[in-house]
Amino acid sequence: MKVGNLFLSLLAPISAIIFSLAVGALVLLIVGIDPIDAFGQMVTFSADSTSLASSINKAVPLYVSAVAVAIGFQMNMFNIGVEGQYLIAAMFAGWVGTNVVLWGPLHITAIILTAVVVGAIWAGIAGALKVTRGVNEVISTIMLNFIAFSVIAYLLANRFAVESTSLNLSTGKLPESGLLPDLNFLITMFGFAEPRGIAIPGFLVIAVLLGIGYYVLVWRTRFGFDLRISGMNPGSARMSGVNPKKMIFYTMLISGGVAGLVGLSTLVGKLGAYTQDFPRGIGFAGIAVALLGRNHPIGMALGALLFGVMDRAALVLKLEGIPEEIVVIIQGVIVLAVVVAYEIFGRIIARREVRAAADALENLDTGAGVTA
Amino acid sequence: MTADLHEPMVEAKNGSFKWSRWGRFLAIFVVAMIALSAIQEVAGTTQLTSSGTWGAALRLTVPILLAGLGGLYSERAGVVNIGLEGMMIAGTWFGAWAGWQYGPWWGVVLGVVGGAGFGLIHAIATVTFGVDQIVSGVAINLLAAGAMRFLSVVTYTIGTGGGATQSPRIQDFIQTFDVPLLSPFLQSIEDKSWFFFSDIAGILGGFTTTVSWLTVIGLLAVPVSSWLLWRTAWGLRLRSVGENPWAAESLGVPVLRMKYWGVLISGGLAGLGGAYLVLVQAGIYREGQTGGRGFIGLGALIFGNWIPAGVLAGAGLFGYADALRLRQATAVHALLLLIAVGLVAFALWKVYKKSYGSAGSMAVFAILFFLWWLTTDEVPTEVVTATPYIATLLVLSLASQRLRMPAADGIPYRKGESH
Amino acid sequence: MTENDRAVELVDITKTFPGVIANDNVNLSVGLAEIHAIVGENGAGKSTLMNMLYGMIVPDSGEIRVRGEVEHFRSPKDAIDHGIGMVHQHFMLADNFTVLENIVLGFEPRSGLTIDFKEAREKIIDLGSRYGMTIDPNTLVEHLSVGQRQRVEILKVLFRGASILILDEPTAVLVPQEVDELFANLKVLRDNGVTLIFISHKLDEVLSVADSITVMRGGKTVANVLPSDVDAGQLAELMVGSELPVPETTDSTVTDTVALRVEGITHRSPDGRTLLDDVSLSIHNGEIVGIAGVEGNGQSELIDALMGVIRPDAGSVELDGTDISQDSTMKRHELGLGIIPEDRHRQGLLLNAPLWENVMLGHQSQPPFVKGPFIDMKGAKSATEAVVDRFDVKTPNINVPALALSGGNQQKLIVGKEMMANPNVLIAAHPTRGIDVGAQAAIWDELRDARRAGLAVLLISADLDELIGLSDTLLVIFDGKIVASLNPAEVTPEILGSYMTGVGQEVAS
Amino acid sequence: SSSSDDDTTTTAASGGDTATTTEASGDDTPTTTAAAAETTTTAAEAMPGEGVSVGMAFDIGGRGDQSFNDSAAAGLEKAITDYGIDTTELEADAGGENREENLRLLAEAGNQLLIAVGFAFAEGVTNVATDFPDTFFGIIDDGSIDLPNVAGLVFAEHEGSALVGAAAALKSESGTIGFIGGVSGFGLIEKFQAGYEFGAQQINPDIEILVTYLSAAPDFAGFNDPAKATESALGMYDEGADVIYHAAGGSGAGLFEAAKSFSESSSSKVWAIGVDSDQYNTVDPAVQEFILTSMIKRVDVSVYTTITNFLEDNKQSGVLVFDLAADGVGYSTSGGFVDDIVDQLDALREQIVTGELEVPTEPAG
Ligand SMILES: Nc1ncnc2c1ncn2[C@@H]1O[C@H](COP(=O)(O)OP(=O)(O)OP(=O)(O)O)[C@@H](O)[C@H]1O
Ligand SMILES: Nc1ncnc2c1ncn2[C@@H]1O[C@H](COP(=O)(O)OP(=O)(O)OP(=O)(O)O)[C@@H](O)[C@H]1O
Ligand SMILES: [Mg+2]
Ligand SMILES: [Mg+2]
Repeated sequence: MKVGNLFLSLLAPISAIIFSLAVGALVLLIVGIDPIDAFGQMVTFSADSTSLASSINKAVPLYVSAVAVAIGFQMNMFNIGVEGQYLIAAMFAGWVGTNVVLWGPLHITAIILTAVVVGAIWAGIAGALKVTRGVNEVISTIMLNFIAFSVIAYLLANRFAVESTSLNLSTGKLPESGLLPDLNFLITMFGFAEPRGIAIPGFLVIAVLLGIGYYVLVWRTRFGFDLRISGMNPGSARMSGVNPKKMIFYTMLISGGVAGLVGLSTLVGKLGAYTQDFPRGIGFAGIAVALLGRNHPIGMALGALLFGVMDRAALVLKLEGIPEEIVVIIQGVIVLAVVVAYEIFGRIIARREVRAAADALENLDTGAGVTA
Repeated sequence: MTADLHEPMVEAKNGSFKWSRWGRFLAIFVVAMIALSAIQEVAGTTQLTSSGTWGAALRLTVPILLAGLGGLYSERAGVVNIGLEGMMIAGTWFGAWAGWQYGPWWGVVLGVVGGAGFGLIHAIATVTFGVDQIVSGVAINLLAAGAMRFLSVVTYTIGTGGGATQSPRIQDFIQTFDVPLLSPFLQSIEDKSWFFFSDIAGILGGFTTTVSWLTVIGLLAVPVSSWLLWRTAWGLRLRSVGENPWAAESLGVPVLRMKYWGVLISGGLAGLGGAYLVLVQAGIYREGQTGGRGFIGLGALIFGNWIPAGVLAGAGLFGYADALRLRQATAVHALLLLIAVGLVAFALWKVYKKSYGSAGSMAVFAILFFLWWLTTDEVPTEVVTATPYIATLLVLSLASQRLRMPAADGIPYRKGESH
Repeated sequence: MTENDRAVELVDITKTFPGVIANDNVNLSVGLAEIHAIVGENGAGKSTLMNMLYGMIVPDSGEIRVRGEVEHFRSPKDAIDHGIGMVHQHFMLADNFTVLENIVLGFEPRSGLTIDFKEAREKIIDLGSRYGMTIDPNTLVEHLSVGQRQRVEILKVLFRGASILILDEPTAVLVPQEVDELFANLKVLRDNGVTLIFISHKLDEVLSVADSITVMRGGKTVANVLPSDVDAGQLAELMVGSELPVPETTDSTVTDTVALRVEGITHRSPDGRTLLDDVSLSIHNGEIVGIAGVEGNGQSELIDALMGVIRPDAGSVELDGTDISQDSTMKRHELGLGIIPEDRHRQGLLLNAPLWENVMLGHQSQPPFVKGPFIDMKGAKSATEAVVDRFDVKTPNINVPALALSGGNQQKLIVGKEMMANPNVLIAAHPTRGIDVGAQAAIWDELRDARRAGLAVLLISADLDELIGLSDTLLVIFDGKIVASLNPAEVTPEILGSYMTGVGQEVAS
Repeated sequence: SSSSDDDTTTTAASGGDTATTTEASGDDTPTTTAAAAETTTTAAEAMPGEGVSVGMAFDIGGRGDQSFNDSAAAGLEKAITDYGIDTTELEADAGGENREENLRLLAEAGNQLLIAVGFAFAEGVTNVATDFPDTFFGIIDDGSIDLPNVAGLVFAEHEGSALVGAAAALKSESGTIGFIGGVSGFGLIEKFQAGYEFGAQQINPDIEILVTYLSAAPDFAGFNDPAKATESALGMYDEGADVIYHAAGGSGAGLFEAAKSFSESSSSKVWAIGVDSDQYNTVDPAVQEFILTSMIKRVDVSVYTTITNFLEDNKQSGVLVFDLAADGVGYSTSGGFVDDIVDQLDALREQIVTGELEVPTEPAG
C-alpha cells in the first residue's frame, strides 16, 4: 500500500518531465530540428565534471530559493517576493561585507546574518501587512518586488557602489575572509578532472544544512507542527492554541530570511560583490522548483539539480545553432505538467486511502466484535 | 475607495433617477478641479491638467485597464489570474506578428487570440485539473516569456528588421481621430490659460484629441463589462460561479464552462492590452515590453474592488502618475503637493466621520508630503518608478478591510463535490 | 393507486462511492401532491438518493421515473427542466448576491439581452405573498437570518415553477416556531398541487406533517408506512433497527467547587453589533451546564471567548479560581480547559493529516506529544492508539488521514482525545452532531462518566433532547444574552423554544 | 567628416587615425592603430584570417537586437568577409547568468580571440582571461580590466553626443530640445546626456533641454519599453521641444513613432536623433524622414579593429578609447538633413579632437 503510493508520487514528476520533453521535441520538430540530436547533444555535453560543477552552481541558489518558497507553502502562503528579498539582501550583505571587516569566520557570519535579516525584514513587511491590515501576501510581495528594485537602484547608484571604471556598478569586492572556499575536492577526490573555471560553491554546505534544518523545523518540531496545521486548517489551528497571525508573521520572516540567502552562494562564492547585473529571476524559478519537489527537501534538491542541469545543457544548443529558448519552454511546461500530474495522482492516492480505510473497517467489523 | 462595495446598479431604483448621486459627484468634481488648478498655480506647472498629459494618461491607462479587466472576469468567475503578465506578453507578440503580416486590426484580433490561448492553458490547469491557481499563473508567466522568445527567434529572423528580441516595425497603426468641433474648441480654451476653465478644457481635450479607436474600445470595455456582468443572465451566472459555485451548480449553471469563459476572456483582454501597447503606442514588439503592466493591472483590480469602474480608477491613477513623470519629470514634484492636499481633505472627512485616529495619521502623512514638497525640487526617478507599487500597497493597507473579493475566488472547484 | 398518480418513482437505484454503498437497490414511490417524508439515520443514504433525483449525481444503476416517464438526469438542469427543485441540507446561496439574484440565477427572465429585473421582482413578491414567505428581493443574502435564507431557497425552487420539491433536512436549523411556519407553508404548497419530499431525523415532525413515510437504513429502503399506522417509537425502531437511545442523567453529582466562572462577558463586532451581552455563568465540578439557543445567538462567540480565541471587550473568565482572561488559548489548554469544537471540519480536525497528528491538536505543547521543542512521535502515536482503543474509533491504523474516517468516527476521535487529556472543564459544542445513534450513545456515556468523576461541562447543542437529558442546569442564550436559567427536569422543548426565539419572558436567574 | 555607413569605415581604415590607449595596462605601447589594415585584398590571395577562429559572446538579446549586439555582429561579419576567419557565437540567457560560462566555452573550443559584447562581461572576462592566458580578449564598453591579454574597447559617447547635441541646437527653432535616456543610474547613459547638453550649449547657451529617463537600474525595462518612450517624447514635443535625442536602446522606436505622429498631427515637423548605429538605415522607411541624424558608436569598428590588430599580431592590451579622433564615435548624415550644418559640426568636432574643448562625462548639476 505505502509502496504503491510512493510509486505513484514518483510517477507524477517523472511523467510530467517526459510529457514536457515530448512537448519540447514536438516544438523542435515543427521548426525542423531533430529533437533526438538536440537532446543527445545536451546529454553528452552535461556529462563531465565542469558541467556537473556548473549545474550544482546553478542549483544551489535555486534550491535555497525553493526552500524559502516552500516554507511559505507549508502554511498556505505564497511568498512571490523571494525575488526582491534576495536581491536586496544580497546588496546589503555585499555592502556590509566590504565595510565591516571582522576576524575570519565572524566576517562571513556577519555577511550571512545581514542577508538573513534584510531578507526577513523585507518579507516581514508583507507579513505585517497581512497580519495587521489583512493584505493578501501574493499581491503585496509582488508590489514589494518592484519596490525592492527601486530601492536597490537608488542605494546602489547613490550609496553603495564603489568608484570604478566599470559601468557595472558594484559594491566593493569582499576580502578573503568574506568568501567561502570552493568544494572542488568533492569531485577531484574521486579521480575526476578538476572542473574548469567553475567551482562547486562552498555555500553548498550551507544549502545542505539548510535543507536538513528545514526538514527538522517543519516536520520534527512543535513550531513546524504549528506552522503546518496553520496552513492545513487555520480554524483548527487556532482552536488548538496556535495564533495564526503570529504564525503568518513568523513564516514570512523565516521565508524571507531564507530568501536572503539565495544570492549568497554567488556573493560569497565567485562573484564576491553585489553587482548591477547580479543574477535575477531565481526567486521565480524557486517557485517552480518548490512545486517540482513538492516542498520536500530531497524533492526540491532533485528539482533544483534538474533545472541546473538543463540550464547548463542549454549552452550547447546555441553552439549547435538550435534555439536554446526551447529549454525555457520545456521548463515552463514541466512546472505546469508537474502540478497537473500531482493533482491527478494526488486524487488517485486519496481515493485509494479512503477506500483502503473503508476496506480495513469492513474487515474490522466482520472480524472481532468491537463494539461501544 | 472609489467604488461601492456591491455594484448596486442592478436596477435604477423605481425610476427615481439618482440625481442626488450625480449632484454629489459633480460637487466633488468641481471642488477637486478647483483644488487642482490652485495647486498648479502654486507649483508652477500646467502639466497636471494639460490635454497632452491626459491623452498620454489615457494611453498609458488602457493596457493596465485591459489587464485589470481581464483579471476581473477571471476572478469574478473564481479563478485568480496572476498569469496576466504572461498573457499580455503573448498579446504583444501575436499583436505585433499579425500586425506586421496582415495589418493592425489583425494584430488586435491575434493579440486577443494569443492572450486567450494562454488563458486556455490556465483554464485547463486550474478549472479542469484543479491545479493551484497561483502556481499555474506563475508557470504561465515563465512559459509565455520563453515561448515568445522562441517564436521571435524562429520568425523575426535577420533581414526582417527584427530579431530575437524585437519585431519589425508594424506598418500601420490603429487609426486615431479628433472629435470634430469639440477637440479644437477645447484646445482653444486650454490655450487661453484661464484658471479652472482651461484646466477642465485640457482634461477633456485629452479625451477628444488624437484618440485611437483601440483606446475607445478599451474604454468601452468598462461599461460593457459592467453591463455584461451585472445586467445579463450570462454575467449573473459568471459571477455566481465566483461567489458560490456549488449553489450555481445546483441551479444548473454550467460552472466549469462559465469558469472557462471567465479565464478565456481574461486572457483575451490581457492579450488585447498587449496588442494595444504594440499597435497604438510602440509600433513594434520588444521583449520585456510589458514591463510588469500585467501585475499593475492586478493591483488595479484589487484597488478597484473587483468592479469595472474601480479597475478604471486604479488603472487611471497609475496611468496618470506615469504620464506625468514621463512627459515632465519635474511635474511629479507637484504631485506631492496634490497628495498632501488630498490627504488633508481625507483627514477632514474622517474628522467629520468622527474617526479621529485615522484622521490624525492622515494629517501626519499630509504634513510629511507637504514638507517633502517644500524641501525638494524633484523626486528621484527610482521613487517615481515605484509609485504605482507603493500606491497599491498603501491602498491595500488602508482599505483592505473594505475590499470584497468574490467569495470563492481562488478556491478550487470540483464538480459534484460540495464544500 | 394507478401508475399515473405517481409523481416520482425510483426503482432499484444503486450508488456506490469509494468504499461505501450509499444506496443499495433503493425503491421510492411518491404520489402527486403529497408530502412524503424520508427518514433514516445519518448516512442512511437519504441525501444521496435525493441528489440523484435532482441530477447532481448519476446513479450506477436503476431507474428514475417522473410522472410515469423514465428520465436520465445528467445535471440539475435536466431535473429543473422536469419541474423538480431541491432545497439542500446546506444552503446553496451566494452571500454577496441579493435575494433576487440568488433566486433568478440559472432561470433568468429576459427582456432583450438583459435580465428582466422588474418581472423577476414582481414574480418573487407575488410568490412570496401567495405562500406567506415575504422577503425583500433587494436585500443581500448575507444579511438574512437562517429562516429567511430557507425561504429564499424555497422561493428559488418555486420561481422555476417546480411541481416536485425536495427538502433535505429543512428543519435542522430552525426553532420550533419556525418549523411550524414552514410546515404551514408546505401544506399550502401541497394544497396547490405541489409534491413535496422532505428528509428529517425528527420523528414527531414527520408524523405531524407527512402524508406518507419511507424509512431508510444502511442504504436500503426498509419500510413505507402511513403516519396514521405508526407511532414515534415504532418509526424509530424501523430507523435504527432497535430501541432509540435517550440521553438521561442519573443522580446529581454536582459539587460545591466552582470549576469555571464567567463574569460579565461583553463583546462587540467590529461594526458595533453586540454579540455577547454581559454573559455570566458558573459551572461546578461534576456539573453539566447546557446552553440552548438558536444558532447565531452568540454561542460561537462565547466559546471563542472562553477559549481565548477572541478577546472580549469586557468580562473575566476564571478557571479553578484563577483568572485566565489574559491567557492565550494554548495556556488555557495547558490549564485543563478542553474543547469539542462546533464545527469539526473547520475547527477540530486536520483532514489531510494522519490521526496521530489530529490527536496532538490542542495538546501540542504538552507531553506525551512533545519533548522540549521537538515532537515526540512515539509518545503521540501511543497516545493516539489509546484514544482509538478506548473510544472505539473505527480505523485501519493511526496513520491514515482523518478524511478517511466517517463523520461519526471523526467525532469520536475528537471527543476521545479531549477526554483522555483529563480536562478540568470541557466545553462540548454539539458533541453528537451529525453522528449516528450508536456513536451518540457512546459519547453520552463518556460525558456522564466524566461528570461523575468531577468534570465540569459546558454543553452547547442544537439537539434539545440532548440538552434536556444531559444537563444539570439549562441556560438559554438569545441575542447574546442569557435570557433564562431553567431546570431541565421540568422544561419541555416547547418552553425552551419560546425562550430561544425571544418570546419567553422569564428573567435570567 | 561625413559619416554614412561606408564613409566612416573607409575613413577609419585609410586614415590611420589612432585610438589613444590609457596607461591602465601599464604596458609599454601607448598607441594603437585602430584602423583596419589596408587588406581589402584581391580574391586570388590567401585570406589572412584563414584558420584563425574568433568567438563572440553576445549579451542578452543577441543578434537581431537592432542595436549594440547587431553592431558588434556587423563588425564580425565584415571581418569574415575581409579576412575569412572562422567564428563561433554564443549569447547570454535571459537572466544573464551564463555570461562567464559562454566565454569559457568559447575559450575551450579553441578560439584564439574572444570578443565579449558588453560591460556586463567584465567579471567573466577577468576570470576566463586569467585561466586562458594564451587567448586574447576584447571587451566592449569596459575599461576596468587590467590583464595582459585583455583589450577594453570603450567609446567616447559623450563626444559623439556633443555633435548631435550641436546638431539639435542648430536645427531647433524653438530653443527647446529633449533627451530620453533608457536607464539611469549606472553612468553610461548619463554620459550621452552630458555630451548632448554640452554640444547643444556650445551652439546656444540659453537652450532649454528636457530630460527624462524611462527606468532606473537595475530595472533595465527602460531599454525595452517603446510605449513609454512615445509618451515621453510626445510630452517633450508638446512642451515645445522640436528635436529629441534618445539613448534608450529598443525603446527608441517609440521616439520615432512619436516624431512621426506629432509631426503629422501638428503639421510642424519635429526631429528625432538616433543612437548607436545609423538608425536612418535600420528603421522602417516610414519614419526615416524624421531622423535628423544618429550618434554613431562604432562598435563594429571596434570589433573589426580588434580582429585586424589580432591578425597583425598587434595584440594591444589595456583600454582602447574609440573617440571622435579615432572615428569610434560620430554622427550620421543619411537622409541629408544635416547637410546644411555639416561645417559647423565639423568645426566643433575639430575643437574636440584637438582638445580645445573638453566634453564632460557627467551632466552638469
Ligand atoms: N461524495 C461522496 N463520496 C463518498 N462517500 C459519500 C459521498 N456522499 C455520501 N457519501 C457516503 O454515502 C453514505 C450516505 O450518505 P448520505 O449523505 O446520503 O446520508 P444521509 O442519509 O443524507 O445522512 P445525513 O442524515 O447525515 O444527512 C454515507 O456513508 C456517506 O459518507
Ligand atoms: N440575454 C443574454 N445575455 C447574456 N447571456 C445570455 C443571454 N441569453 C443567453 N445567454 C447565454 O448564452 C448561452 C445559451 O443561452 P440559452 O438561452 O440557450 O441559455 P439556457 O442555458 O438555455 O438558459 P435558460 O435556461 O435561462 O433559457 C447561455 O450560456 C446563456 O447564459
Ligand atoms: Mg449528510
Ligand atoms: Mg443528508
